Amino acid sequence: MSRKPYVRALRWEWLTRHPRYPRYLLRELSCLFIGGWTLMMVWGLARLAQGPEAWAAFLDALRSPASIVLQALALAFAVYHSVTWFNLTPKALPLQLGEDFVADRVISGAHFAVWGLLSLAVLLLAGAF
Amino acid sequence: MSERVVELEVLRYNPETDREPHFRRYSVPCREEWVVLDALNHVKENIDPTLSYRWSCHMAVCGSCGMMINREPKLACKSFLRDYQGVIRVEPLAHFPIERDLVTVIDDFVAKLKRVKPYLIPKQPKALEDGEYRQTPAQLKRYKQFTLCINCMLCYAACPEYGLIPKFIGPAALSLAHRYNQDSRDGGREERQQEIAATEGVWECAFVGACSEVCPEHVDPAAALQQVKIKSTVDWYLEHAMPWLNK
Amino acid sequence: METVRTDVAIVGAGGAGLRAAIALAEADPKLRITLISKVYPMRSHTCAAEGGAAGVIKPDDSLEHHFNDTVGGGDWLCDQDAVDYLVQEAPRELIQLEHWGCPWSREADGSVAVRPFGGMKKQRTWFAADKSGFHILHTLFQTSLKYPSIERLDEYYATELLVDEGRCQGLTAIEMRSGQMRQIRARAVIMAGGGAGRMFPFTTNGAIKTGDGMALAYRAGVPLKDMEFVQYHPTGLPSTGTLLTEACRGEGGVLLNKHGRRFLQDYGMSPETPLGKPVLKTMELGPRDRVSQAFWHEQRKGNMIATQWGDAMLLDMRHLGEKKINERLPLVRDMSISYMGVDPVTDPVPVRPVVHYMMGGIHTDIRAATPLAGLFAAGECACVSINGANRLGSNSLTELLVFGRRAALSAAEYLASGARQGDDAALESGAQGAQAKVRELIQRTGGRETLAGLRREMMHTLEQNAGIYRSGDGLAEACAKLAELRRRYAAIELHDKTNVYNTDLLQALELGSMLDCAEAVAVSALERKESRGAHQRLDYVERDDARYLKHSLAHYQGEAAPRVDYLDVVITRSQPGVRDYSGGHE
Amino acid sequence: MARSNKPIVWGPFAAGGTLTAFLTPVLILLTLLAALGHVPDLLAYDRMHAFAAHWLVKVATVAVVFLSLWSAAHRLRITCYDLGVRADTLVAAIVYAIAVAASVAAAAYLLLI
Ligand SMILES: Cc1cc2nc3c(=O)[nH]c(=O)nc-3n(C[C@H](O)[C@H](O)[C@H](O)COP(=O)(O)OP(=O)(O)OC[C@H]3O[C@@H](n4cnc5c(N)ncnc54)[C@H](O)[C@@H]3O)c2cc1C
Ligand code: SF4
Ligand code: F3S
Ligand code: FES
Repeated sequence: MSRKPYVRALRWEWLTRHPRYPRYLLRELSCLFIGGWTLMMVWGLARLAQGPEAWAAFLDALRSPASIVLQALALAFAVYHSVTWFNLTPKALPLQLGEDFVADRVISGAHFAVWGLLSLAVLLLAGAF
Repeated sequence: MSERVVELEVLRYNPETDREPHFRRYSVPCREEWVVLDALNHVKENIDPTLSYRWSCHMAVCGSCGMMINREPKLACKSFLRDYQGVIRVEPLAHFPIERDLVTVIDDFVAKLKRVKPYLIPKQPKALEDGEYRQTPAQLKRYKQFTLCINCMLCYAACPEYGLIPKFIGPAALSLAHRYNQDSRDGGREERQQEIAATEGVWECAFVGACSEVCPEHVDPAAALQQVKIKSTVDWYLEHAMPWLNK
Repeated sequence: METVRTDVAIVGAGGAGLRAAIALAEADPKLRITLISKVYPMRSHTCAAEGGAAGVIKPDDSLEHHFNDTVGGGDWLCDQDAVDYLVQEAPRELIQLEHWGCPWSREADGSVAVRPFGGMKKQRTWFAADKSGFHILHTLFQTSLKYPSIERLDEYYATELLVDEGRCQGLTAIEMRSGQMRQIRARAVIMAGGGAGRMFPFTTNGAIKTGDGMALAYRAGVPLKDMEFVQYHPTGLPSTGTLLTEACRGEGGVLLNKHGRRFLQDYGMSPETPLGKPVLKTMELGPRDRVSQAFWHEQRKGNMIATQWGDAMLLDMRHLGEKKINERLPLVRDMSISYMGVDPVTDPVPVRPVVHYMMGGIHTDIRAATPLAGLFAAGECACVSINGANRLGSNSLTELLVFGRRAALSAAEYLASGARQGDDAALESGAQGAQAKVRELIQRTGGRETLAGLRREMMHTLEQNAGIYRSGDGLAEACAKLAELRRRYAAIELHDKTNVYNTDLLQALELGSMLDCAEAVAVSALERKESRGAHQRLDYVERDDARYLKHSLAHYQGEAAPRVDYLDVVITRSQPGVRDYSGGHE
Repeated sequence: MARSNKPIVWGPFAAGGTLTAFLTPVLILLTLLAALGHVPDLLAYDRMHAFAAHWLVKVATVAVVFLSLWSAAHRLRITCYDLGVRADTLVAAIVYAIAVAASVAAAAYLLLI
């Protein structure tokens, strides 16, 4: 038998084939920041339960330069997550009205609009302005 | 007539004489409007008749000429030389074993395709004498996009999950299953779910989306797979959270 | 040599082969069916068909209309009993495909839509946008996966039929991935190997259409019928030969010369029809032979535009508008932009006639049986004949369904009538002989000919001398040249002497098939001293029913040129008449 | 082949992904504002405490925490595989456990408020 199919092992190489792959990885790595920040908030809840001093200390801790850098990063990744998520939503949830499908940009556009309004509402309610 | 000499770097592998694949370089005098396939044909006819690759239609419909062109899965008959500068690297499709040169072994896909039952399982059988099923243009449009798959395997070469988890049924076969599920004439979703909602089915997809980016026919397999995931999840919760719905 | 034993072997997994396989599996689930193809089924060239398949379905149409269009379109060289069978079975087959899931385009009420096509008096072409053949092929292929009795040998190249005691009992084939020869012993064989357009340099046909099926049967002693009739499709892209479907004109596209004149009106297809309102069976909806011939004359008059790929006319679809083009002709738009850099929405597309289809092929009767017992044939490689001297667009897809199934039923009947397995030793030695021939070809050294060189000479010869218009001198020259090429072919040497996926070997074998078919084309054309349908002689410009209302049959004679004799055309009710494509009456 | 039970983990992942897409950026913005010295009213101890004391807020907060963490955990699990860590079951056990444990902790703290 002269056949001898050659199998190429795959480990890292795919990440370098096209910019879309590192982009994908970044998208997935947003989970570290969103997850990390959420854990921090659980910690905040604990401090809140412990009383005013603890809470103040927590807010203080937030102010450390390292924390600020981390939060800024987390914000950037969280926004990246939102953008990619809403851009992909029309694929998962297509909408057919009559014969035609609603254009992808309309569906993601609607999500972006809701996202914007919601964020504004939260800021207002939280008294950020 | 405009001519340009294109440098092609082609991955060669002959199982009978080579231990592993290696690149060979060819200088090919090309016409401006040529596609990469034309350049390969020129090599085969005039420079090196031992080069092996698949092709037939030269119109992006038979699906045989998929290869990695500058590390991106492409149809050679639809990759215009005018879009490339410098040396063009041509390799067999990633993630598939190399049979020889640019020819890959696609047994895996062929077997998986069969498993997902890509044929109509009628909801209501109908005799030929009773004529055609009625299907409105809207109902047709609901699945039409997913019928356009030419089985070119570009999506498999683009999907890292398929590369990492060879058992994954993969984008094209799953999209074809979804195509029948979405067809108003079909009633076979239950049967197909056995395969496509299994772990090796849609669940190995991490929504990388590369499949849809490289698909030459705009099938959008990524969309098909996410839709299957959502439906399967709804199925699961209906079945487990509301068991009284089951017989 | 490994042996596969089966009941029916089908060579070719295009539309015809797949339809036959399914029909056999349904006829008797106990039959072992082996489907052999040199490419994966979905790569078969049926996938390239764009326009659609003809079948009477709408109330204003009738079988009689379809019959008359086909027989007249074929310049009365069709066998009318075969045409009757075709038009009768057509709707059933197309509905069958619908039941198997084919995504036919639809009317608003959910019934299937039909479109106009050249040479057809009524709208009866079923279509799936402009990928009709693609959808037919994939529907058939995917449906075939349902049947466990269909065993596929994908990427096996058939090299010879095994014949003993006057019966075809199998074949030999090379498994391409290993380079190993196999013998496939079958009680019956169905040949569905497709066309041979690759004999010509400029063709819509894919690389696989090299006439292997025809050549295999021909060498086994079955005559090739009506090989002189080669169809030029009027509208191919001048750069690549890629087809722009006739549906472009069906939907309302028009053909212009360089002065912007719709010149078809000057070639018996007048009066000019209003722009955007095509009238069936006239002007741009005339038959392919007439339209291609009109191009030739205009070219002679210097009325064509010059492109870097040679003279071309213009296919103008701008008035259809972007929406309709996107909906009905998306592939056409895509290909015009990709391969020509012209967007049909904004500009007319240069096109020119291109070799498209072989009306001729393996001689079969109306049951799809060849004169060789146990061998059946269907699809483009066969000639039943329903296409006569000129095929009407959209009849071929229908033909391969109707006669693919018919071949299967005939094979099943043949098996039921008690076809025995023949003499083992004789078949074995036949298979050994086939293997030895291929071995010898691979191992041969000292050759001076290159494959590519011979192939170019063959193509050039046919294009020069067996094109849209032919002459006695040119054809005689072609015959001499092809005989020479066949001799030289016997001395080629391969560069590649390895086993695995050796495409050098495959191309050599394919060239062998094409040379045999090409010689049959040239010799049959030389013998037919008349002009009919796609066969136009400058030295015999009239149709000659007295002498040539007959099918030509080319018989293989080994190294010598084929012998041609004739067979009467079956005429049941339509006597030869004038082919009238001047619209306006009735 | 059997249908997978993946929907159990995937359902909350998808829900969490959607939720965090809508909500997390603005929440991070709030803490970031606080960190930069512009403390939003809500984050003052009294208001925050009162806010978190409402049972509806408690339930919602636990839900948000759980879905966010679960969705992050699920992604992390897949990323580990993508990056060549082949011990999927172990990774899954660890990351999901963290998500669940932290959610339980959040619930417990909230009960103390
Ligand atoms: C561009 C284009 C557009 C067309 N449009 C239309 C249209 O709109 N309407 C219409 O009616 N017709 C159309 N036609 C014609 C029609 O498509 C073909 O005639 C028809 O598809 C042929 O089908 P087939 O099954 O006979 O062969 P194919 O589909 O060509 O299949 C041939 C099969 O034989 C196999 N084979 C060949 N040689 C060997 C060998 N040596 N060993 C093993 N296997 C072998 C191949 O692998 C393949 O599977 C078109 C043709 C072309 C080229
Ligand atoms: S889905 Fe697209 S890329 Fe994948 S095989 Fe089909 S046509 Fe090719
Ligand atoms: S690239 Fe792969 S991971 Fe899913 S979305 Fe496409 S199949
Ligand atoms: S040659 Fe057919 S798809 Fe490229």
